[in-house]
Amino acid sequence: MSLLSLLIFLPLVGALAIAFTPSKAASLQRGIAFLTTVVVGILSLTVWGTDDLASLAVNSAWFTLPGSQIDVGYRLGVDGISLLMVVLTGILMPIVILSTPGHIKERVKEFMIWVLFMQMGMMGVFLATDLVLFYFFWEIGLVPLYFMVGIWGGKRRLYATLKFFLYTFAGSVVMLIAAIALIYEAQSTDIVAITNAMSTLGVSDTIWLFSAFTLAFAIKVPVLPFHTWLPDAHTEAPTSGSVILAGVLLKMGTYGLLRFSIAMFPAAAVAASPYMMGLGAIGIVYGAFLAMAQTDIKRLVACSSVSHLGYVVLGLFALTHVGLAGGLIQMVNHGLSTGLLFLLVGMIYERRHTRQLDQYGGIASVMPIYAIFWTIAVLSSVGLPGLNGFVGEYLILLGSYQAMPFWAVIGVTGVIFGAIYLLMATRKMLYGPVVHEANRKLTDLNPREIGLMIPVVVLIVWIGVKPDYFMGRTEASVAAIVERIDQAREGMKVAELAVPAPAAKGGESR
Amino acid sequence: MTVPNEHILFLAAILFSIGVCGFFIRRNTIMVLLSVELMLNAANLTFIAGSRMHSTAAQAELSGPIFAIFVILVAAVEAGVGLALVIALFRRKQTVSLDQLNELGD
Amino acid sequence: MTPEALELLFTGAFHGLGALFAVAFGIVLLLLAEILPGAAKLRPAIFVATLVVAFLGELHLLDEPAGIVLGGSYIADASTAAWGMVFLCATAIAWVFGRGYYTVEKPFQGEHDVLMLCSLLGMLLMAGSGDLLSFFIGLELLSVPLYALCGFRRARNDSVESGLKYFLLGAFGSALFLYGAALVYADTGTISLLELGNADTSDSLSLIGYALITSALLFKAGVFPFHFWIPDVYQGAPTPVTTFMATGTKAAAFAFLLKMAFMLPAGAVASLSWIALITIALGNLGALVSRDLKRMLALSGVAHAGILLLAVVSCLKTGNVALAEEAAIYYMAAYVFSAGGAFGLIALLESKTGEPTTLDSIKGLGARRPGMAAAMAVFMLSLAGIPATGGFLGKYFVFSTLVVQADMAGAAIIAILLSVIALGYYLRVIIAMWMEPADEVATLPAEPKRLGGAAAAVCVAMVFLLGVLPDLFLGLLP
Amino acid sequence: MEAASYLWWIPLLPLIGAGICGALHLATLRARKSNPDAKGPAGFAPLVASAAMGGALIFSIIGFLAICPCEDNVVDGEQIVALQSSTWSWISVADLRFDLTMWLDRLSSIMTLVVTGVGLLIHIYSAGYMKGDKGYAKFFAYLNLFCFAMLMLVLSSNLLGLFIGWEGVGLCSYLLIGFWYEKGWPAEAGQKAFVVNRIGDAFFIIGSFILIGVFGTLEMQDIGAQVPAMIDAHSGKLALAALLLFGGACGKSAQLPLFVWLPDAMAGPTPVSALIHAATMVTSGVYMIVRLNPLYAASPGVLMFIGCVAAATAFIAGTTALVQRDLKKVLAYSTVSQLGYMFLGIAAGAWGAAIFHLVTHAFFKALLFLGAGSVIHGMHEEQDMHKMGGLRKHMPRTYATFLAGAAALSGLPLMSGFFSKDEILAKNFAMGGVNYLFWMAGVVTAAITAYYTWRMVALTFFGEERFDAKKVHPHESPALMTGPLFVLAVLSIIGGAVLGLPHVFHLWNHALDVWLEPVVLGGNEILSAQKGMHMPLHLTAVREWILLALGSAVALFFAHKGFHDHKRGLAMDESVQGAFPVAHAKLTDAWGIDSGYARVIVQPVKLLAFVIAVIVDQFAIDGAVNGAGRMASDFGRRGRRLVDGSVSCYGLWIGAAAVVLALTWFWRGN
Repeated sequence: MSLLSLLIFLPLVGALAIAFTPSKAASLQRGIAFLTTVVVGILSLTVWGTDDLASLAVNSAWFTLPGSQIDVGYRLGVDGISLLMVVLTGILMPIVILSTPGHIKERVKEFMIWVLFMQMGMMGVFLATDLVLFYFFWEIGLVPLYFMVGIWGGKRRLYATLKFFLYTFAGSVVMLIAAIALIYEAQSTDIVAITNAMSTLGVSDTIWLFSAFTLAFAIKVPVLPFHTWLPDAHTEAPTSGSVILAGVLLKMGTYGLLRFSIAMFPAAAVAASPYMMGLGAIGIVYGAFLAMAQTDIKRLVACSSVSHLGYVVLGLFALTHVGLAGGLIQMVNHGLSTGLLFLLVGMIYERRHTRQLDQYGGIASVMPIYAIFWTIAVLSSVGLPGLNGFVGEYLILLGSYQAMPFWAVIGVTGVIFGAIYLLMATRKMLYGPVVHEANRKLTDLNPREIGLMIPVVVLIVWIGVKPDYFMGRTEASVAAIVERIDQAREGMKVAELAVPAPAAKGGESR
Repeated sequence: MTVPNEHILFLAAILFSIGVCGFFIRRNTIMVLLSVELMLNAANLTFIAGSRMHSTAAQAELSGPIFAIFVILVAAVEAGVGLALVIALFRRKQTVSLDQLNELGD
Repeated sequence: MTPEALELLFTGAFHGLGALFAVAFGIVLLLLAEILPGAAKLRPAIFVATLVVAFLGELHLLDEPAGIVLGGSYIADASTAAWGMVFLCATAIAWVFGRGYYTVEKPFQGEHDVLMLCSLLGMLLMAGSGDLLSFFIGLELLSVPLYALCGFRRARNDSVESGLKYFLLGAFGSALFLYGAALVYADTGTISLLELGNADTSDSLSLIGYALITSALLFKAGVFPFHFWIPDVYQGAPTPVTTFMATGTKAAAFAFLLKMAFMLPAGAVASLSWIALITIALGNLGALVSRDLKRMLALSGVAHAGILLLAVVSCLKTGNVALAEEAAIYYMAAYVFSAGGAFGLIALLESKTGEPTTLDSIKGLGARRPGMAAAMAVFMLSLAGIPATGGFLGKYFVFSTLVVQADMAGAAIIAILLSVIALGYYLRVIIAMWMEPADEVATLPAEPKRLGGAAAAVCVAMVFLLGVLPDLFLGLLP
Repeated sequence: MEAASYLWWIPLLPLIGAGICGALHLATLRARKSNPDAKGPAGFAPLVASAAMGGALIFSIIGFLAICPCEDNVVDGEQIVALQSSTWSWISVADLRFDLTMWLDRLSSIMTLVVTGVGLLIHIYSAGYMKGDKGYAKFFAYLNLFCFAMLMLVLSSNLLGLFIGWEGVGLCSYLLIGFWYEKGWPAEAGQKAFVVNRIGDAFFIIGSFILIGVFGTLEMQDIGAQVPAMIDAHSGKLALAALLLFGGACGKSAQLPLFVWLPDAMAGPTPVSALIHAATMVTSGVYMIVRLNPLYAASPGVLMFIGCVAAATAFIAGTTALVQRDLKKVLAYSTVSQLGYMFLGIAAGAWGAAIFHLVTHAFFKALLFLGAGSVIHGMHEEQDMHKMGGLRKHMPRTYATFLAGAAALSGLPLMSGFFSKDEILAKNFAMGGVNYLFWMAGVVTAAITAYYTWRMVALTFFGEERFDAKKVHPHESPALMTGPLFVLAVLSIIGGAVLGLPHVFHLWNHALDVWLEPVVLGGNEILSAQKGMHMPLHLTAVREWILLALGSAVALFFAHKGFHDHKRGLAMDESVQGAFPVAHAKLTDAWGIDSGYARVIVQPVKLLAFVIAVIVDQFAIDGAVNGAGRMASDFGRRGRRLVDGSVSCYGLWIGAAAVVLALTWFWRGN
């Protein structure tokens, strides 16, 4: 069994193993889950270590679509774009499992099974190079989170989980129709083949396919105005659920935007770029203001996700080399910093059982170590140079400035607003006198909690100090996409010369 | 003097319509059942007319009449089962009015 | 009639009608078992054997289709065989889950089984019928026993009401069909589908006739606005019978619809696609607000019928029957196992108390009967069309015929967005079972029955097989 | 230029020190877990930190010696003017490269010497000042971290590398202002500082984008070299970039309109105010502009704009300082005003003068802050001058050194401040044109400065003791604190004369001008080309003398007046307040600018956040989403009403539908 297949199906094996354990043996189930995820993590690192990624690809027949000669294949592969995501997933999952003892106390068995299912889905999405297979994992990924939120979530969990599932499902079914049409248009389900076939087409031929795919991914990311499911889902989800959601699941959306919307339909992407950049930039500011008004710390972090993913969208749809590279690295950054924030919120919630900001204050004097980690996470999210956040944000803004200064400038204001709400939250949490008696007795982080956050912090610093090490792996793939985009631009120029009106329409900004 | 086929078809149509109306209007299960019978017979009449229209001196078109015979047969079967159900209803409600069929739904 | 003619009439008949003969024979055996003393315990064996033999017959037919038999009254081709298998599976599921469902009516189990087989016979006949007459006989053979089955629990108001409603409306439907057939016959002078295909059917008489015939079929399939009886009847009928109806009858109706689709006028495309979309909408919206599980599934079935109707539409538009039929059969197969399994589980739940199953009564089921609840969840996800379940691929194939062959992407998008509503109530079932604590309303679920459990397991397995290894089944189809 | 990788150690040593001190802090916390008043290893922190700073100082001296003009620094006829360390490749995308290189030329060597030197002194001072604070080790960790960032800022050869330090010092300032966060308001002050700085940084970032667009790099040497070639093609872009970068400088160096954070920053411990908010961080804006002097020289309009902002800032801040009661507030506003002075120098293209004033200011303002700290220390954390008075008896050493600082700040003749201010004024005067206005503003500000400085001295050390002698027992601070005071006092007295004695004295030539000559060459050439006059400008001896005389006169007169008015107590203050209550209130509140922001910016932002979160998001967008759901179930219920559940109704539907179907087909069929 090939390495990539292992990445996908080891979690499944682990889940089955857990299914056969006695339901009371919580620690055993935790152990199995942790072990599985660790192994998968190591495997993902070996993938990172492989120089010739193409050699890992898997391609075997699956079934033939009725009424056609199109063979749907079991095709797996990894390139510079998916590599980062795969490694991120591999590294985050053990941490997630490690964080569960604090907040998953009953029905451990089911939870572990779902977490592993989740990992299978996510790995599948990032590794699949067959459109049908991709769609398989894409939707399978919804189910585990639906259960995680629905069973282990907070008060309004049922509302939140239903909303999340319906919202994302609505997006993906539209994508399904588009995919069906796309497959027959390209007479193949191999994503590479489709990309080669489609990326040469003009705007008018691909615009509706582009729109359908982009809609699905935009809901997942989420891009304004499809974001309202996210705060609810995040707020109600258990800590580990939020970490997975922020860390990896949302990246499925941005990954899709890059892999499909942009790489497959460059011409349409060029046409739509001003509008998408606009949505991204507005999303940055909008999310920031949203966060400012929150009194629930977890919801605040959730809203900050909206803002941070606005950066990613802005960078990706700048369609410049710098912007794409920045967007890609920012996906990882957001996963790390926001994941860390959710972990921290969870840890304080487990001790204090409230998420209302005004219930805190002066935590820094009670839990100094907690304060250190919190500060690091916040600084990483506000994009302090020397930490990971800055690299992504700066490149994104630079890239989008090269494309459309106006939206870049709007985006830059996010640098200010981001500082406002995050520091505001920090002040209300950590600083000031300890007003609530309940806060005096809080115990500081225990070794497990510290241990599980260390790797994240290390990555945060590492990416901040030596981003080249990470971006080097993605450079080639990004360059390839940029090339497609440039060709598309050329093509559109020609088209404009031929017929002035229609092709130009998308091009004009705001 | 022979009756033109159109007349027969027309008569059948009228019978069918009467049956349909009866089905809608009558509240008594038995009567509704009878209305259905009427519709079936309208169909039969049409079959016969059809066969009459398409028969030639050389060869008679028989599938119509055969169909009609089957219909009569089936009508009897239906009536049997139907009446059994009606009896069951009567056993439970001491009436055969359709208005009694109102318990299902939520 | 000359001997040669007779011989000609019956060539390949036994091969082509193998399944029908098997079932008919089984019926006779069952009846004998009724009267012969001490043979009662053989009944299950006979029933199962009948199905197995019939199934083998169909398999054989798949390999080498017999083609037209009985002088055109029956067309025993591969698709007929495939449909036949679907019916057989539906019957098997309904029957297995029905074991031990009846408490009061236990002594009449034999009749129940006989009626079921009769109705199965009708389905088989319908699916393969080559002319309107044989179809009509099949239709009645299917319906009449079902009337009885619906009213089978005659000690209960709901059962009787459902039976009588179904009977009256069914009779009305058959009457419509008959009159339509008669009109067509009067116009064209033939009842054989093949000849009708060639005949000129643009005349007003035939048009009206076809309209009436289609109405009757849509009635059986349960499509707007012919579907209003469905929730009532499904809710009132004994759950195993509901299982049988929901899966089998629908399949049979569509099997014939696809057969005769090519005769419909061009104008039918527009009207039928509108009907289909409205059906999907009404079915899902209705299901969204019903708390009785059987009623909910009944209405969801209506929505599924709407989607199948879209397959019919695409076949009508392109004239490519084979592809549409393949998609429809796959969809139906997936539906048989998902919906059949779901109804079956409801049957298991009810068999203890006999109380209707509602969203409240299954609260916290996941904690008490994890196996059952898990299976139910799988069925719901399959009905919703989540990947890795048969439901997804069925949906995929139907919509791909629609988008690619019929080039009706617009309708497809509307339909699939409407089907998002469906997810709403499927998920609510899962929520009730897994995410809500049991309260006093929640009735104690059935003791797990080994047979029922096994059946559920098989259904789950089939759902996944259909979803992950489609080649196993696509290979069989023409 | 010459490779010298030991330059890395200048910033890295403090970083390491910070790490160790942090570890010490954690160890102390662990120790305190068992018994709250355990000492723990925190005591070693000052040693470690000061050692790190000392090391950095030594390395910077080595670097300094390696580039100072003498025979052994001549390599094959080339005078070494700059050292370059090895390169750490940081970000590289497509053809863009952002590398980190330590670049020590004559400008950055001065800055490093100031940062490490003054820094070291303040470390030593803090060892005494912070004694007994429960965050003792943490304080030194932050202090060292700050020095690391500051040194990155001054040493990095790449504008983005500079930005690392730029934001790093901002962070440390945030942490140190909020050092006593339990009190609450320091934390808010820190947050305010960070956010206001962020506003500046946003401009900075956009400016850097434009530079990348024009030059394709952020290596400041390359930019400086390429500017002349670019002037004609991209003058507009260059000006815009310069303007935006100055926006960043406004944030860091507390110029209008972004100066509001600095007075609040006084919430931090006094050594912090001395190091960060007087000597080093706040001057980084000036440094950055001088570093990019060709760019600014290329856009005279921006220089003029800078001049206006600087003049306004200097004047407004100065007037505000006149009426403050809080000792540190006076110094804070005075700092803002002095920074304005430095920018006035830049406005006249007098890069050297700006740096000159930067250095002297670092000396005497650090001295004043530390002195103030010593006073506050001795007065048990009392900062209100109205509650002081007559302290010269109680703390003589502090008093003596404070006098030196005051003399320098107010620009009394021959003091360091005197020369640096005079040079800035002279250059503006020499530039002429609009710079005459700047010159006047400078003179006025000088007068104001002299006045409030000596008011401060009088209120603090003279007059009757206005504190409750029973409760408060003023005492002199330990030698650990007064030691650095004396060092700084000496520097602020002689520093000016040593570094920048005007030519007219003909004793020795202007050391700083000569030293910085190669750095500012590019800028001067461009300016000379534009203005058609030879930069750096020089006045005739007569004018020079007149200006000097004028300067001394103004300083002496107003210093005496300020001292005289207040040495007897609060009479003057009270009478002024009584006479013009409204004006006084406005002045105290920095012309109401800060509170104005609260009204015009802060409140609206909060309101907008509320509107977006509640009205737009929950009500509109989410309302639509949930509305769709509700609508669905609504339709569901309506759908039931299509039928009444009776057979005949169902039948009616069927029949009607059949007829409709028939009709449609009939109609469509033909």
